[in-house]
Amino acid sequence: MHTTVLSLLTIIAEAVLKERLIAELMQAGATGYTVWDVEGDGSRRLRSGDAPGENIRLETITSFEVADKLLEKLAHNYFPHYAMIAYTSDVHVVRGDKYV
Amino acid sequence: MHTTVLSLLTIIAEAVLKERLIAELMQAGATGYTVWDVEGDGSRRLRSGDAPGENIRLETITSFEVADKLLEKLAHNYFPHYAMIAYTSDVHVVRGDKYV
Amino acid sequence: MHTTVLSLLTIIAEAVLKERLIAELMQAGATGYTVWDVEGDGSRRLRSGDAPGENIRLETITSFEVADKLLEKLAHNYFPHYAMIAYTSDVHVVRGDKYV
Amino acid sequence: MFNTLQQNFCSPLTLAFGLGIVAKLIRSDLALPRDAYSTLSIYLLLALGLKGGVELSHAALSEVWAPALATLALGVITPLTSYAVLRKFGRFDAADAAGIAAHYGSVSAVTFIAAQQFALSQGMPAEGYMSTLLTLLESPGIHIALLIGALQSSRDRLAVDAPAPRPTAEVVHEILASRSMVLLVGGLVIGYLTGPTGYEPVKPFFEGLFKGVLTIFLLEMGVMAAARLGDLRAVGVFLIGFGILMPIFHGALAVMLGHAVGMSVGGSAVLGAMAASASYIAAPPAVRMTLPQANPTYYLTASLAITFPFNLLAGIPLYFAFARWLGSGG
Amino acid sequence: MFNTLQQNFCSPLTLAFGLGIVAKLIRSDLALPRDAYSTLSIYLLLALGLKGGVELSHAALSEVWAPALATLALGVITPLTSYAVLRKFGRFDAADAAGIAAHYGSVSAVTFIAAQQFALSQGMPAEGYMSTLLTLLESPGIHIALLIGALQSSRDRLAVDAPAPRPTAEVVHEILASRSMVLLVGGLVIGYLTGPTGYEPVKPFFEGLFKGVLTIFLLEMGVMAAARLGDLRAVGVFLIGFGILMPIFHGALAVMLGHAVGMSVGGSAVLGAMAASASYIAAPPAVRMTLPQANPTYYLTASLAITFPFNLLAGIPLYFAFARWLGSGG
Amino acid sequence: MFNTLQQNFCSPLTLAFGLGIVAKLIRSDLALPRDAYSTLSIYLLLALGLKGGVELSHAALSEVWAPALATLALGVITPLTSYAVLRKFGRFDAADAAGIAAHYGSVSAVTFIAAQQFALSQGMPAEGYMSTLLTLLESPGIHIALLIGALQSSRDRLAVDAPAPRPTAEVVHEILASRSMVLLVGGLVIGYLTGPTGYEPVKPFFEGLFKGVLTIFLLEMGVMAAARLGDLRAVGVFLIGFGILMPIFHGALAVMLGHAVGMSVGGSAVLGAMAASASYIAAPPAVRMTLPQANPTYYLTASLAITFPFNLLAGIPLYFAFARWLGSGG
Ligand SMILES: Nc1ncnc2c1ncn2[C@@H]1O[C@H](COP(=O)(O)O)[C@@H](O)[C@H]1O
Ligand SMILES: Nc1ncnc2c1ncn2[C@@H]1O[C@H](COP(=O)(O)O)[C@@H](O)[C@H]1O
Ligand SMILES: Nc1ncnc2c1ncn2[C@@H]1O[C@H](COP(=O)(O)O)[C@@H](O)[C@H]1O
Ligand code: NA
Ligand code: NA
Ligand code: NA
Repeated sequence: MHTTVLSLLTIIAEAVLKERLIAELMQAGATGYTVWDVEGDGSRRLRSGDAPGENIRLETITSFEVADKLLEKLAHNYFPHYAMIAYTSDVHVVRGDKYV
Repeated sequence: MHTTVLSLLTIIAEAVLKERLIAELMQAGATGYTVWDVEGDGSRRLRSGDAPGENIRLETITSFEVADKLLEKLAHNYFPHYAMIAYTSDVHVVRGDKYV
Repeated sequence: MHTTVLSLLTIIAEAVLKERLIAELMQAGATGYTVWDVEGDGSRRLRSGDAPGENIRLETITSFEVADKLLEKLAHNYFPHYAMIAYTSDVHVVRGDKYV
Repeated sequence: MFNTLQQNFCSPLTLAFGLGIVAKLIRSDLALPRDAYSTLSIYLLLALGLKGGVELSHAALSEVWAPALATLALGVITPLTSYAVLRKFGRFDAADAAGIAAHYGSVSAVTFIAAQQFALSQGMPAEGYMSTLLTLLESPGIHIALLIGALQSSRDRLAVDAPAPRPTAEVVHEILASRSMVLLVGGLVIGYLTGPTGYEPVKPFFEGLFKGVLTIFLLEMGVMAAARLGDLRAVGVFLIGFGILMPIFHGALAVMLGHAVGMSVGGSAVLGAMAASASYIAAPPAVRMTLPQANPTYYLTASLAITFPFNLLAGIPLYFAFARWLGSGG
Repeated sequence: MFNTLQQNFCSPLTLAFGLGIVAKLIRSDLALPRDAYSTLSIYLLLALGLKGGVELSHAALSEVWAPALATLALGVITPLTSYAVLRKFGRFDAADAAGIAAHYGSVSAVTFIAAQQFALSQGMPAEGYMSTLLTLLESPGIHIALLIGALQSSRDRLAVDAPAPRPTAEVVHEILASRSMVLLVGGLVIGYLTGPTGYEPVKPFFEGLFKGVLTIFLLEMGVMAAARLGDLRAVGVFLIGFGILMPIFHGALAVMLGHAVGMSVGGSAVLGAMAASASYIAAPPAVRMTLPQANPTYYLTASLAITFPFNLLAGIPLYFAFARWLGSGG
Repeated sequence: MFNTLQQNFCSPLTLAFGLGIVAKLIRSDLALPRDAYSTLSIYLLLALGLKGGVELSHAALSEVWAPALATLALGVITPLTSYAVLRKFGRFDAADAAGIAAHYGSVSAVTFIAAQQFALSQGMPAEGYMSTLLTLLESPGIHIALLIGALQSSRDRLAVDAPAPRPTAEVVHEILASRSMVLLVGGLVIGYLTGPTGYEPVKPFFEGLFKGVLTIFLLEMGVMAAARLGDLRAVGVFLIGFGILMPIFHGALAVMLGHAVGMSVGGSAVLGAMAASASYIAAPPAVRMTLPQANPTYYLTASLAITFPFNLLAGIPLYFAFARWLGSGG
C-alpha cells in the first residue's frame, strides 16, 4: 500500500483551551484534527474549570512544516502560562495528499 | 528489555463502523485491538447516528504484512464512502510474538 | 523548533490497575502521565471490576532508561497475571529537558 | 385552531425545544452530555412501553387489529410516496432518495410522545394501544426504502466501488434488536404482564416524571436541530418544502385511515403525527451502514431540522384539528 | 409458595431483569451508559442508607445488638464454608477457591434491596436497622477469604512470580473507604441525624423514585448477567450447582439465626437473602488486585450469572417462605 | 441563632456536603461521574429559572426594579472591594488579585439555592423574582475584575510573554452564552410564558425532586471542596481570612441594601448570600482564559474550599439572622 510520511502532532493541554487550540491548528494550515478528554498530571499541577483535572489530547496529521510552525507558536504563546505538553512523531498515512 | 518492532495501525472513523471495523481487523489476522470514542473534523464533515460528530479511534498492533493488508482493504472498501483516516507507525513491543 | 527525542511508553491494562501503575511510573522517575478509559480485547479476554471490559491507556514521556526500566518491571510483575500490553515509540518533544 | 397553536407554543415542551435552538444559535456551550441523552431516551422509551402495556392489558384484541393493519399499510405507503416524490420532483439520485425515504417511512418516538401529550392536554387522549402501533411503524419503512435503494443503486451502477453489500438479515436484526425496539416492546410486555397493580409502585417514577424528563430531552433536541440549521442552505429549497409538505400529506392520510378504522379523535391525530414524523434515531445508522452513497446531510437535516420542528410546532395541532373535524362528522 | 413465586416473576423489577437478559441474548445494543450505572448506584445506596438511618433513629440499641452479632457470625461462616466446599468437592486450587469464597462471603446490595421490597410487598416488612446489618456483612467475608488465599497460595508455591503482595492495610482501606461503604454508612448517619422531619423534603426523591430507579438498574444488571452466560460452559457443572445450592444453605442458616435472635419474619428473610447473596461490586476488584492468580471468569460468572438471578427469581421467595414457616411456629 | 445553626447543620443538604468532604478525606473513590454532575447542574439551573419565571408572572414590574438596581450595584462594588483588599492588605500582584476578585464579584448558584431553601424552611421565603437577580449578578463582577486585571497587568509589564489578549467581545459572549446563563434566563422566560397552568404537569419533576437532587449535588461539591483542602497551606492564612471575612462584609452590605429597597427578610437574606458567595463555575474558565498569569490555586481554593463551605454552614444563617434583626426594626 502506498503511504506518505507525515507528522503527527500531539498536544495535551488544559481542557479550557480546546476551542482555541483547534482554531490555532486550522489557522496554521492543518486539514483536520481529532480530540478527546484525558486525565493527567505533570510539572504544573494546574487545573481549572468546573471539572478539575480534565485535560484534552488533541492530534493532527499534517506536513512537517505546519507541525513545526505550530510547535513554535505553542511554545511561545501557551507554554509559559498553561499546563501543556506537545510532541511530534512520524506516521505513514494512506492518501497522504489529503492532509497537506 | 528485549522488544520487537511491530506496526501500530490507527484508524479514525465514523462511530457507526465500530463493529464492522473490529471484525475486519480480526479477520485480517490481528490478535487484539483497543478502541475509544473521539471527536474530530476533517475533509468530509460527515456525521451520522444519534450522537452527531462522534468518531472512534481504533488501534491494533500487528505485523507489517497484516497492517498493509488492512490499509489496502480500508482504502478500497471504506475510504470512498466513509469519513475515515488510517495511518501506521512503528512501535517497540514487549513479548512481540504474542501479536503475530 | 528545537525538540528532544524521548521515549513514549504506552500501557494498555485492566482498569483495576490504574492507581498502581501510575504509582509505578512516578516511582521509576517519570515526571508526568496521561491516562484515559478505553475498551479492547486481546489474548486474555479477562475483565474485572464493576464495569466489565474496561481498560485504561496510560502514557508517559520519559527517558529511554526509565522507559526500559519500566518495561522490565511490567513484564516481570504484571504481565504474568494481568491483561496488559506495553510498547514504546520515539517522539520529538518540545522542551524535552522537563521530562527527564 | 389559532388558540390551539398558541397553547402549543406556550407549553414547556415546545419552549424548551425553542430554548435549545436559541442556545445553539448564540453559540452557547449548553449541551446534555451524550450519556445523559442516552439514559433519558432509555427512560422515555421504557416508560412509553410500560404505560402502553398496562393500558393494553385492558384492551380487547378485537379493537387493535384494524388500527394495526392501518399502521402497517402506512409503513408501506409512506416510504414509497417519499421515494417517488424525491426521484420525480426532487431529481435526487436513487441512493439519496432511498436514504431520505427510509427516514420518512419510519417514525420519531419524540414526535409520537409530544402528540400523545397534546391529545391528552386537549382532553381527547389517544387509545391505550398506541405504543403498540409505534413499534409496528418503526421498521418496515426503513427496510422497504433500503431495499429499493440497493436494487436501484446497483442497476444505476452507482455502486461500482461500494463495499460488499451487507446481508439483509444483518440489517433486519439491527433494527429489530435496536435499543428503542427492545425498550418499547419489552416495556409493552412488562406493562401487560404486571398490569395496573404491579405498575402502581413504579408509577411515580415512570409517569410522574415523564413530562419533566421530556422537557429536558426536548431542550437537547433543540440544540441538535439547531446544529443542522446551517445545512439548510446545502439541502436546497426543494428538500425544505418536502420536509413540510410530505408530513402534511402523510399526516392527513393517516388521520383519515385512523378515522376509517374507527379510532378516536385523539388516536387518529396521534397516528397522523406518527406517519408524518421522520426517524432520526433508528434510520440514520441503518442507512449509513447500508447505503453509504446517500449523503447524510440530506436525510439528517430534513428529518431533524425541518420535519421534527415543523411537527412539534404546527403539525401536531394541525393533524389534531383535522381529526377533530373528521370526528365531528367532517 | 407457588403463588408467591408467580407474583415475584410478574413484578416490574424481575421482568426488567429478564428484559435485560433477552436484550443481550438477541445481541441488542441496549446498555445503560457506564456513568449512568454509577450514578444510579450512588442514588440507590444513599437512599438505602438514608431510609435505614431515619428508621434507626426510632430503634432501641438493645434491639440491634443481637442481630448485629448474628450478621458478623455469618460474615465469618459463609466465606469458610464456601472455601471448604470449593476446595474439597470442587477441587479448585487455593487461589480460585479463595477468590470465589470472597464473593460469597460478602453481599449483593441489589439482592438485599429486592428482598426488602419483596418482604414489604408481602406485608411483612423487615426491621428498620437492616441497612446497618448490610454494612456489617459487606467486608469481613472478603478479608477472611483473601487472607486464606494469600496464606494458601504462598504455601502452595503458586505465587512464585506473583507481584509483591499488597499490604493488608491497603486492602482493608479500599473496602472500608469504597463508594458503597461510604454511601451506606454515610446515608445511615445522615438519616439518623436528620430524622423523619429533615427527611420529609427529600423523601419524594429518595423514596418515591426508588422502585422505578431500581427497575432501570435491574434492566442493566440483566444485560450484565447475560453477558456472562456464555461463560457458563467454561465454569463447569460443579460451579453452577455451587451457585445455587450454597446460597440455599447460607440462606437457610441465616434465616434460622435471624429467627433465633428474635428478628421478624421479614427481617429473617432479608437476612437470609443477604447471606445467600454473592458480591459483584466490592469483591471483584479486591480479589483481582490481591489474588491475581484467581481466574475472574469463575467468580464473576458464579456471582453474577448464577447466584444473582437465582436469588432474584427463586431464592428470595424461598427464604421468605422458610422464615414464615419458622415464624408460624415451625 | 444557635438553634438555627444547629438546624442548618442537621439538614440533609449540609450533611451530604459533609459526607462528600469525609469521603474525600478518607480517600474514598466516591465521586459523581463528570457527566452526571453536568446533567444535575442543568436540571438545577433550569428548575431554578422555571420556578422563578412562574413566580415572576405574578410580580409587578414596579416591585422588581429597585432590587434589580441594588443587585447591579453589588455587582460593581464586590469585585472592587475584593480587589482593593487583596492588593492592599494581601499584597497579591495585579493578576492574582483580579483573578480572585472576579470570583467574589460573581455568584454561586448553589449557595443561592441553599439560601432560598433555608429562608423557606424558616417560614420566610424570598421574593419570586430572586432568580432574576441571580442572573443580573452573575457576570458584571467577572468583567469588571478582568478589565482591571488586564489593564494593571499590562501596566505592571507582567504580561510580557502573554499570548495576544483575547478580544473583550469574546469574553463577554462566553459568559452571556454560558450554560448557566442560558438555563437561568431561558428557564425564567419559559416559566414566565407558561405560567402556573403550563408549569403544573412538569412540577413533580422540577419541584418535587429539587431538594433530593440538590442533596446528591452537594455530596459531590463536598468531594470537590475537599480535593482543594490540601491547597489551604499553599494559599496562606491571609486568603483563608479573606474567604471568611469578605463574604461577611459583602453579605451584611447586601442585606442592608435589600432592606433599604424594601425587600422582605427572606429576600434580603438571600441577596446577602448571593453577594457573599464566590463563583466556582462561571468565573474559573473565564479567568483562566483571559488572565493566565493568575494562579488558579488561589482563586479555586478560596472560592470552593473556604467561602462555599463557610456560607453553607454559617454564612447563610448569619445573613438571615441579620436580615431578621433589621426587619424587626433593627
Ligand atoms: N511526562 C509526561 N508524560 C505524559 N504526559 C504528560 C507528561 N507530563 C505532562 N503530561 C501531560 O500534560 C499535562 C500538562 O503537563 P504540565 O504542563 O507538565 O503540568 C499533564 O496534566 C499530563 O496530562
Ligand atoms: N489531518 C487530520 N489529523 C487528525 N485527524 C484527522 C485529520 N483529518 C481527519 N481526521 C479525523 O478523521 C475523521 C474523518 O476525516 P475525513 O474523512 O477527512 O472527514 C475526522 O472526523 C477526524 O477525527
Ligand atoms: N494486538 C493488539 N493491538 C491493540 N491492542 C491490544 C492488542 N492486544 C491486546 N490489546 C489491548 O490490551 C488489552 C489486554 O490484552 P491481553 O493481555 O492480550 O488480553 C486488550 O484488552 C486490548 O485493549
Ligand atoms: Na413517518
Ligand atoms: Na453472602
Ligand atoms: Na459575590
